Amino acid sequence: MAEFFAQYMPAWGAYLLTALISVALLLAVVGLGALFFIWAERKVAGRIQDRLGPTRTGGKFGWLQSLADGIKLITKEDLAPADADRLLFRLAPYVSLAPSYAALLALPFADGWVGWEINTSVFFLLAILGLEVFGVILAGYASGSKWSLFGGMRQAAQVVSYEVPLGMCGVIPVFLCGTMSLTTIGNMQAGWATNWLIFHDPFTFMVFWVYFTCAVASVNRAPFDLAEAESELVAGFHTEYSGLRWSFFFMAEYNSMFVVSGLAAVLFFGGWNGPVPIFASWKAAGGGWEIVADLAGCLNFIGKAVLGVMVMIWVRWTLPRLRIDQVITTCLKYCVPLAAFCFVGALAWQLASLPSPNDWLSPDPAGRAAVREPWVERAEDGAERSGTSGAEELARLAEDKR
Amino acid sequence: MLAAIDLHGFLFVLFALTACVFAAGVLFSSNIVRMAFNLVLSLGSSAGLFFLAGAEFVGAMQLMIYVGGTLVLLVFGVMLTAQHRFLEMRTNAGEWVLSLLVGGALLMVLLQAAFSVSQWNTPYAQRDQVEIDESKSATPIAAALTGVRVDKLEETNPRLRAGKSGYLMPFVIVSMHLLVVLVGAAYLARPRMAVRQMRRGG
Amino acid sequence: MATANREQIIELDVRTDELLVNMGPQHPSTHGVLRLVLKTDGEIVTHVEPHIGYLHRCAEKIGENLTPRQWIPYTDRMDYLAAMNMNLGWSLCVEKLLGYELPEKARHIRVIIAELGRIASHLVGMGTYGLDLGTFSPFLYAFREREKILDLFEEVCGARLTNSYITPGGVTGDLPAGWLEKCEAFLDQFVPVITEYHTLLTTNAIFIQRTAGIGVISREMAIDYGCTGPVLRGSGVDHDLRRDGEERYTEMYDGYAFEVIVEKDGHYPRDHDYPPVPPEAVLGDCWHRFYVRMLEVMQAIDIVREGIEFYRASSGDWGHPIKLNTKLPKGEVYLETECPRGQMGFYLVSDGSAIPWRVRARSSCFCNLSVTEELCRGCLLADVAAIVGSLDIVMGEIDR
Amino acid sequence: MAGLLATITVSHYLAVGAFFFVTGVLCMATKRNALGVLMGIELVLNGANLNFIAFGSQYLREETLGLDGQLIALFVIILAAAEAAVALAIALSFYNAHSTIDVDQGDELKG
Repeated sequence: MAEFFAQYMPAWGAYLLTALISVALLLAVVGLGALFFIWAERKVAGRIQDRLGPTRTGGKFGWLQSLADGIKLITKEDLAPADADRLLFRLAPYVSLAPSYAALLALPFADGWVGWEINTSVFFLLAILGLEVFGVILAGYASGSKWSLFGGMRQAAQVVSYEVPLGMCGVIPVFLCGTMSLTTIGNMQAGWATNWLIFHDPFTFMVFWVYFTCAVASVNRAPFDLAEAESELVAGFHTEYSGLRWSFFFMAEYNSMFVVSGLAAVLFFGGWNGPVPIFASWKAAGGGWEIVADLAGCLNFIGKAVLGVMVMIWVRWTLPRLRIDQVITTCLKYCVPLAAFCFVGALAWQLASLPSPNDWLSPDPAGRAAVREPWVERAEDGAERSGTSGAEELARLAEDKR
Repeated sequence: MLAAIDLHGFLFVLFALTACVFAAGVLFSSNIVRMAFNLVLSLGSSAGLFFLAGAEFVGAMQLMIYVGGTLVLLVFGVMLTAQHRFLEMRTNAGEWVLSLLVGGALLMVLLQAAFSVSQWNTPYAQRDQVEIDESKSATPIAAALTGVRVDKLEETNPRLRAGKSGYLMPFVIVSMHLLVVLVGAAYLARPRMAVRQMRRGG
Repeated sequence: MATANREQIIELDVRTDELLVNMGPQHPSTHGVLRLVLKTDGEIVTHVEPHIGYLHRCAEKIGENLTPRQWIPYTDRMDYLAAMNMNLGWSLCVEKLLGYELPEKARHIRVIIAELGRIASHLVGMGTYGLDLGTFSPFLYAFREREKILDLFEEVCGARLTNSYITPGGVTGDLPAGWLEKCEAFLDQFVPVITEYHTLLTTNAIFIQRTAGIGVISREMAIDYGCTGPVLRGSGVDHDLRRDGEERYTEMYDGYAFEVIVEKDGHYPRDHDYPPVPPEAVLGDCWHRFYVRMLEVMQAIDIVREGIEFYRASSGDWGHPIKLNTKLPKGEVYLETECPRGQMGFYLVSDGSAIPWRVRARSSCFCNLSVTEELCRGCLLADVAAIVGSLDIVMGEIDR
Repeated sequence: MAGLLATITVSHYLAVGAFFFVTGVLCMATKRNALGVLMGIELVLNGANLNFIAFGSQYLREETLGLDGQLIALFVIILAAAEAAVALAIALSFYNAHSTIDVDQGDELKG
């Protein structure tokens, strides 16, 4: 696109324009996603609670309800309390939204369908999601309200604690696949559902639930939504916010929910690889068929991620909220040891070459083992060429990994 | 036409400018929370520079540990001690003048040094041909931490080839260091004051 | 079982300044316009001071300018969640002064209505308690059932919330035809719903964690502070005015078989149908108060069923309201009744005219609320909501 | 401008690193708040990191530090985290002892 614009304007302008357009597109994705999820939350919550939820706006099912809400929020007065630190108060929602938005950059929607193909994407995602807390802390501090301050403090304590088990859970699929690239991890789980990493061994099955718990906690959803606990802290960190800035916090929250669910889908549920390999042959055919297969995979992935979000919604409307000490206890006493135990267990399982369901269902090793990072292949070539001891060592490593 | 401007350069200027502006913001703001905020953005932008230089793992690490961990801790500390008399602590003008003079001189020296070595300031011609899967992936780093150097397969020195060029030893030392530090930090911040609490909800 | 009254040392790693926080009067979990001034040290609450009076409407003074029947609508607005029971208390008080003997049929109507009111009130208490603990859905499930009770009330007297149905002299009208069947149908479908509540709240692990061992009111403390109702019985004191009250009130329940809901030897009456007391729970804590309410709902259902049978069997008049300008005999009376939230007392002094010379109401929630200060000392911020919620206060009754 | 953009070299990275370093040093020198001093240290370390990364980057030079640059940067980050934890503990301890976090007042040698 930059080349196209470059015909009409200076090069730097072309780049800037291109960047702006891409950013606007991705923001639209975030916005539309939030619109959908807020509508879904209201519908699901309504159904759970014997209500109908929105029914009128936009005709059937009230599917335009979030848009109407959005218009209302845009037209609302943007208030800042007199005691607030004006600059930080105004910036905080953006600080919260930006990382959650940036996380989409490295999340693959299908094989190769990713904004930025980065080799350490698991790590990058976890890192960037951890940054979202800054917006909340700043909002809590800058609002000049004690309730907000409580919310910010709680959020800081909670997120810093939960990042530990979350990272440990995320690392297990990384070790099993030998790569941090989400695209590669996803591709390694091609084939039947038995090849999904959650079914790899009992430990990965267990660790998924730990991951999900920690993910719910790290995106600040009930029963871990202590930062905004409405029955204790009025509305916590966003007590003083109104209008569009308030909605930015929610866009960030819903987007983060989608990202952690998507991450779970790739790490444990095969990403774009369905329970049944319907499109595998299309994918192999290449050309237009491959695009169709990728599109189906993309829908598959989005379906899984949305399912994860729906479970979070379901949990939110079912469970009471934990107390702050119980939240920290849950993390330190249960999640961290469990994650560490599963970490060791899963690695031991892999090391001992114990069977996983995929071995007896489809013994064809075309799945995980065939997918390798390029450097491994090159290292193997190098090992064949030189025969030096370092290369042998490496080849052995690569062998083990297989 | 686009060759006159490459993405690397453009992004470099972008990230470098934001990083420097916010670093200056840390220096010149007197409110401690704003300082922390500026520091977050500054370190985040420098993580962008890391990504740009091809060190993606280190960049993500920077985001996770530095920005996500250390700075949250810092802000936490700020909030714990955030009383109005500490929020704004101004430095007097004399100190400012002196320090800016010294700082300016130091910056001049460093810049002079940075641009004076010809090996450093000559552009790398074959940059477009560089394929750096090794340094982009986390696996070679992990391998180096366990003593295997993926990037030095052609190493001729037998001692280095035998895994001595890896980082196993420093890695272990750093791990022990971290452990000691955590214990030490916990000791330093240990409770000094105990409140006898009667009847916890009872 | 954990012991109550254990000392615990909370260590503070950083010397922090005391934070003075206003919880209310506009706060989601203070049940109306209660204002709690909290002194907190981080998350730990060191001092709580309830401030009341934001809903004061001079109801008692108004009562000194109206005839007793005219004042009935004002009693509705005291405990607006159990208006029927408020009406009942005042009516009995006036009848006591008049020496009025109630027809058999009116007595059973009153029992049915009062117990339905108790169910409705406890449903709100249960639902809002879930809300205080951060779960929204049980609130709506509770309100769904409460709506059905309000429908029944509406059919009886035309009003849903401020009923003014029970009046001195009886009730304002007989039960409409077919009402009893509707009531029975409601009870039949309501019983299984209670199991849902137990699943969602009573036995929920998080719920138990949030309530068990929190806000323990010891037996002595409950008596010292003058706590009544489920708060008192939740602390293990076997006291229920429906059994232990004044004769004028207990005779209303003559012939009804019910057992006071209080823990004896680690068991509650009829808890065999329901989840047992969890090991974490301490007698007198939030969980027990909640559980007592839940069991009282079951108890009330049985009493209503009995009442329906008695009503069908009884004959005669349903009791007519006294005339508006009935002259009151000279004298003073005081009568306490067992309302859903505790013992509600009405005091009436008459100088012989149709308008009382002096009217006073003894609020149960006021005494129950007074425990807050001692209960919340040293608890966490989130526990304040849990404790205040478990006392199930209605500000309309406290402030009057 | 285009000329500058086309020729990003190690020196440019070093310049940014130098700026970080100087800002950090000035922060350490001028801030009276203990936590402000801590932030200065973070800036200095980050400046050093930037240099390591630049020297290790294969985009910028023919012969590089290779993985060494990245690994040293990693170690610096880890140590910075550890240092921040200790410094924060010291700051809080100092605050507990003196009821202030003004480092200018911490000139006595007892806790």
